[in-house]
Amino acid sequence: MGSTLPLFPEAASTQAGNVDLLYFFVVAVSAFFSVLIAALVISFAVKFRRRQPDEVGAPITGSLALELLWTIIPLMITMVLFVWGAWVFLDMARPPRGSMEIYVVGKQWMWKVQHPDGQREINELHVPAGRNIRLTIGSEDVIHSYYIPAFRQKIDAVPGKLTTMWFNATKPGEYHLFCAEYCGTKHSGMIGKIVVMEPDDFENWLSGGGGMSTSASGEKLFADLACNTCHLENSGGRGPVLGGVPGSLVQLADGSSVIADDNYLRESIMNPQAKIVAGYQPLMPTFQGLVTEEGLLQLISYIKSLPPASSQTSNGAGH
Amino acid sequence: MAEHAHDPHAAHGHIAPISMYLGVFAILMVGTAITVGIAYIDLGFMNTAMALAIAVTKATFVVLYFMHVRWASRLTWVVIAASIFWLLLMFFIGMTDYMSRDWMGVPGR
Amino acid sequence: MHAEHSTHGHDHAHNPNLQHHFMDMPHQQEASTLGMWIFLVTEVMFFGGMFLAYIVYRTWYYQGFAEASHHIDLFWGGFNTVVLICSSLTMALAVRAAQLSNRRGQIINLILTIVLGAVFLGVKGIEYAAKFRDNVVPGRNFEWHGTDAVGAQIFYSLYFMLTGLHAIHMIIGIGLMLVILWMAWRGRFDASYYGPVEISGLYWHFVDIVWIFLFPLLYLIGRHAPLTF
Amino acid sequence: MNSAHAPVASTTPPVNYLNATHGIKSWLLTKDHKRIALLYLVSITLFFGLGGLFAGLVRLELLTPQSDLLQPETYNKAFTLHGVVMVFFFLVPSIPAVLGNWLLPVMIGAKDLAFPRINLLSWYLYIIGGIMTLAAIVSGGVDTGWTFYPPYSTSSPTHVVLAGLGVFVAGFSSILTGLNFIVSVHRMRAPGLAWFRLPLFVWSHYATSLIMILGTPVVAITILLLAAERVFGLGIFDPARGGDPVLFQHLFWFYSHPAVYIMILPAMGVMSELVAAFSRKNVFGYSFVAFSSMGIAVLGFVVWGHHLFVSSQSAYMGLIFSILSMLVAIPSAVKVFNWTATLYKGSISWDAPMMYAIGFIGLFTIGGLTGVFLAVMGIDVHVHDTYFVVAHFHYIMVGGAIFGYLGGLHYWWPKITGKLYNEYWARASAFIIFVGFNLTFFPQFIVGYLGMPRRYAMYPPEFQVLNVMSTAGATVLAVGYTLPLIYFLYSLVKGAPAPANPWGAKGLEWTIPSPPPTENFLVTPVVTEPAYNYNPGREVEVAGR
Repeated sequence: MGSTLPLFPEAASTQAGNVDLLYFFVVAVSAFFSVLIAALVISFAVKFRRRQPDEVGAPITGSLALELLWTIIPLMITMVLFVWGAWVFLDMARPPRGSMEIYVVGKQWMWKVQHPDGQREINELHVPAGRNIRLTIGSEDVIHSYYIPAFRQKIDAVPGKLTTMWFNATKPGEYHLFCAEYCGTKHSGMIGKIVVMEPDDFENWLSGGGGMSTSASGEKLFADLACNTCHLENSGGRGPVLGGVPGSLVQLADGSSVIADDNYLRESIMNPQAKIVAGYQPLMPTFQGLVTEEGLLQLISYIKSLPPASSQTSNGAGH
Repeated sequence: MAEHAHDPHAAHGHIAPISMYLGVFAILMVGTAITVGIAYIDLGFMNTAMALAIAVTKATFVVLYFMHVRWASRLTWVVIAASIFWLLLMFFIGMTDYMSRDWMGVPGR
Repeated sequence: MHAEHSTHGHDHAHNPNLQHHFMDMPHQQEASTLGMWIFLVTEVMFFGGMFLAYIVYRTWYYQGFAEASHHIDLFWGGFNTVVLICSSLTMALAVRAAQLSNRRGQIINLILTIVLGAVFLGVKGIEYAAKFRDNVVPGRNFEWHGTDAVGAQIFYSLYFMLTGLHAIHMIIGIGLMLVILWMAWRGRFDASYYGPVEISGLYWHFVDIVWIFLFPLLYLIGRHAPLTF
Repeated sequence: MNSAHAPVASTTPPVNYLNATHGIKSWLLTKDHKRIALLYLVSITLFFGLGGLFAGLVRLELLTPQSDLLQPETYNKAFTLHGVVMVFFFLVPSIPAVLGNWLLPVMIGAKDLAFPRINLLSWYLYIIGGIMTLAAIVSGGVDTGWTFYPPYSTSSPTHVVLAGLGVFVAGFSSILTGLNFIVSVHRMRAPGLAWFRLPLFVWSHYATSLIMILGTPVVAITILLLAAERVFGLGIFDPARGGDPVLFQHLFWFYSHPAVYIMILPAMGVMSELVAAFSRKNVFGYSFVAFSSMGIAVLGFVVWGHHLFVSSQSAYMGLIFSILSMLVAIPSAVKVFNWTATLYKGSISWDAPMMYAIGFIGLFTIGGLTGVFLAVMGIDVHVHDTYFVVAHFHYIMVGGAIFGYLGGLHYWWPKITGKLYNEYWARASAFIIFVGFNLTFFPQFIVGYLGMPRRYAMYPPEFQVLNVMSTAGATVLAVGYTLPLIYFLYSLVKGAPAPANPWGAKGLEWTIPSPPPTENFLVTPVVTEPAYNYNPGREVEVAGR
């Protein structure tokens, strides 16, 4: 954010350097081939220009060796690019363990953020420098896309499911936040800023806010929606006990199994009949329309904070 | 086109006996009956597989005999094969996404 | 390539049905048959898009699909399957009659084909009316008494799109057959010129094939495990 | 097919396809593929003007960072209609329906396409679809973007259904054109015209037609499902009803990525013709160029997922789509290298069509290489849905497809109309378009990597300088596009009559009068030699170096 004619974006995350290096490499390859082709075309077109009106070109039909050459060399280059690009991508896709988890919800036309300790912001995101941050992103209405150019990171916010982004900001400062997927009238107004702070400043900022932590809000919602009547250790076994479920492998009634990630937890609340846990009846009603996307994220945060079920052998989830 | 020796007056085409049409008709009827019957037996995932296998068989008979493809040019065979190939390509690649969505264990990746 | 070139190979009498840019009748018929086959390829892909959606949602919402499939009437579905297979037979026989220059055979078989097609549509109407009566039409007071209303609604959405577009193809097919019947009535077709009968027949059989797949995929999901709700 | 290279003097034949019959009915009910091509030419030009108008509005609004000229509602409609009109009503039909329709039967030595009535029907479907879309525009417009992504398109208050059904109907026009081409190439070739004697223009149109018949039905059903979801409240893509919006994206791009090849493959066919004709030389590596068209058509169907790298598609599927997208770059590269090699030891003349051809090679190279950036997953995460993508596909669509279209139009204009246009103005306009194009779109690569998202009515002020450059370029481009319209129309009135073969080029179309009679060939031609045979009897294969 600054000069009048920037030609290259600021790089402010650990991943940005990897992306830029790859980008420069592809730019170099492209420049080489563009200049090569342009030079050949122009020099041929000048050197072999027509001198007599009835002149014809030389009868050259082709060359297998040349065809192979210009098939195999580009193929090898693109394979290198694929591997390098995949490597950079996989690093960007997989958040490291122990990342600080922040929940983001997109709706027309704003970004709502919940920090674990209860701070909330709209169209801003405060994060400490030098820490792995994991964003879990949902959408309340249409598809949006959470895009931070300075971090070279982007992921769509898709209604009906949760998506994930992670980054590690390197430089304190303010950076653009854009919605990159067209989402209606004020799409270009769905922007904001990422504020990267020194860890100490961030602690100060956090303590300035307050309110209930996300999981505490989730606990309250858990009670308000009467989830606790079925899903806690002392609630009679009508539904699976939820402590320790997140991240575990859940056996389903149809014989298959599934890893209980955030999307599984989300689906189990919104469409409980989709995956029935082995040993339970399909009794749970849907909470579609009864709980907002933010509420869902709070519930998930709460479920994740529950201690593992003490003695139960049942490791089911959600219903 | 050179493979056909034309009689310039008659449009060419295989004329099959009525008994063949009736035979194919009987196969289709029996196939329908089997499809319904088999649906009531619990075969696990084989239920769907069997239903589709019977449907494919029935469709093959219709294509080969009612639609005269058995006697049609190689080009017709190529056209049909291409349509099946592209259809399966769309199903296969489309479903590969749905089947592999949970593999990474990162929501939305 | 064709052997005869110069002008259009006029070494034989001109069939009045031969268009000026073809060399002879087989040439014209080959082209129109190939054209219909290629059109059927587009039809395969057209229905294919819906079938991909069907596969995705059937794996997601098997419970809802099975419940909804139990709710639709197997009797009428089976009945209609039989009707369509019969109509395919009469259609094939109509083409055969044309190949043999048998005008009466064409007319009888085409009328039977049209009647059977109309019966199919009538039965479809009965089935649709039942859906409206039971309030299982998506987007219009959809009520579901089973466990998976979401899956059932998606099933019915696909049900109406698949059978609805199939029915529209049937209506077009019947319209086509009426034209062919009129032409056959006027004695337009014989062994030297029956292309229109043949390619309309290809279309009719294709519509039949679509139903051959729709029947088990819509009516027979999980029939072996009766659901109680 | 004798080997006279000097322009053969000939006068316009007294009776030709243009004046064989008279009256508006003789045009609107014509079954002559050449007249249908002209119907397309006129209607496509109108839609191009309309799409260009919307592009102008978009560029003017982007002069300033605020949304001051247009409100965001209006801006969103402007870019949507620019996309819808340009993609479905200009680019997809442009070369196939105008040049392909006119030339394909002539190049295969036929009197007409296999199904002349269906050919006319496809023009009417195009017009009906166009009118439906125009009705949507007049009654208030559409604001979903040309991609119609749900759930926004399910909830948008604008005329999505009408515009969508317009695209649906126009899609069938495209299907019928493809069907006609395929049957014609299989069944209507002249005696002796074996597959490997076909001009590469025919090969590329054959490949294009494959995509038209295999891909278009899928987008048709997708749009129909979307319309049903809006009108009847069915639940198929809407997540609120349990649907998956990403499924729409899969189905949509199953067609719409190959549709890019519908736009560029015919232009590549034109390029092969131009490069050969203006070097007076056979195309280097004919069979490699022919097969690369088929390779692009087939591989083009398995790369669609690179539009979904950040859409929550499975990451593993993303890897597969990434490597497949890399593969589709290879046949395009093969074509570029072969065209370049064709120039070697040619007899190159810098006529206006050749200027477009040379411009095409350069711009398509940049467009193709920046496509590789987008197939590289690590880079695509950053540049996806930014102006980098916008710049990339305009290098393909404008620098490729439109350069091919204009180049072809100039090359065959004397044949189509029987008139010569003003060569000086033609060269000038080719140069102006080249400069204007680069000024418009090159800055967008930079602003895209900086992070400016597409479809933004407002943007941060630091992006302004690059956007102003882009708008300035668009102005130059508009001038460049207007010039051909003027001198082409002028040539119809005052242009000198064209000889049968003004360029001294090879090909069946240059053996018949300009303009030709309705039935093209009075005597069915017999082909005895390969295409582009400028040196009969002197075929040499150079050894690899």
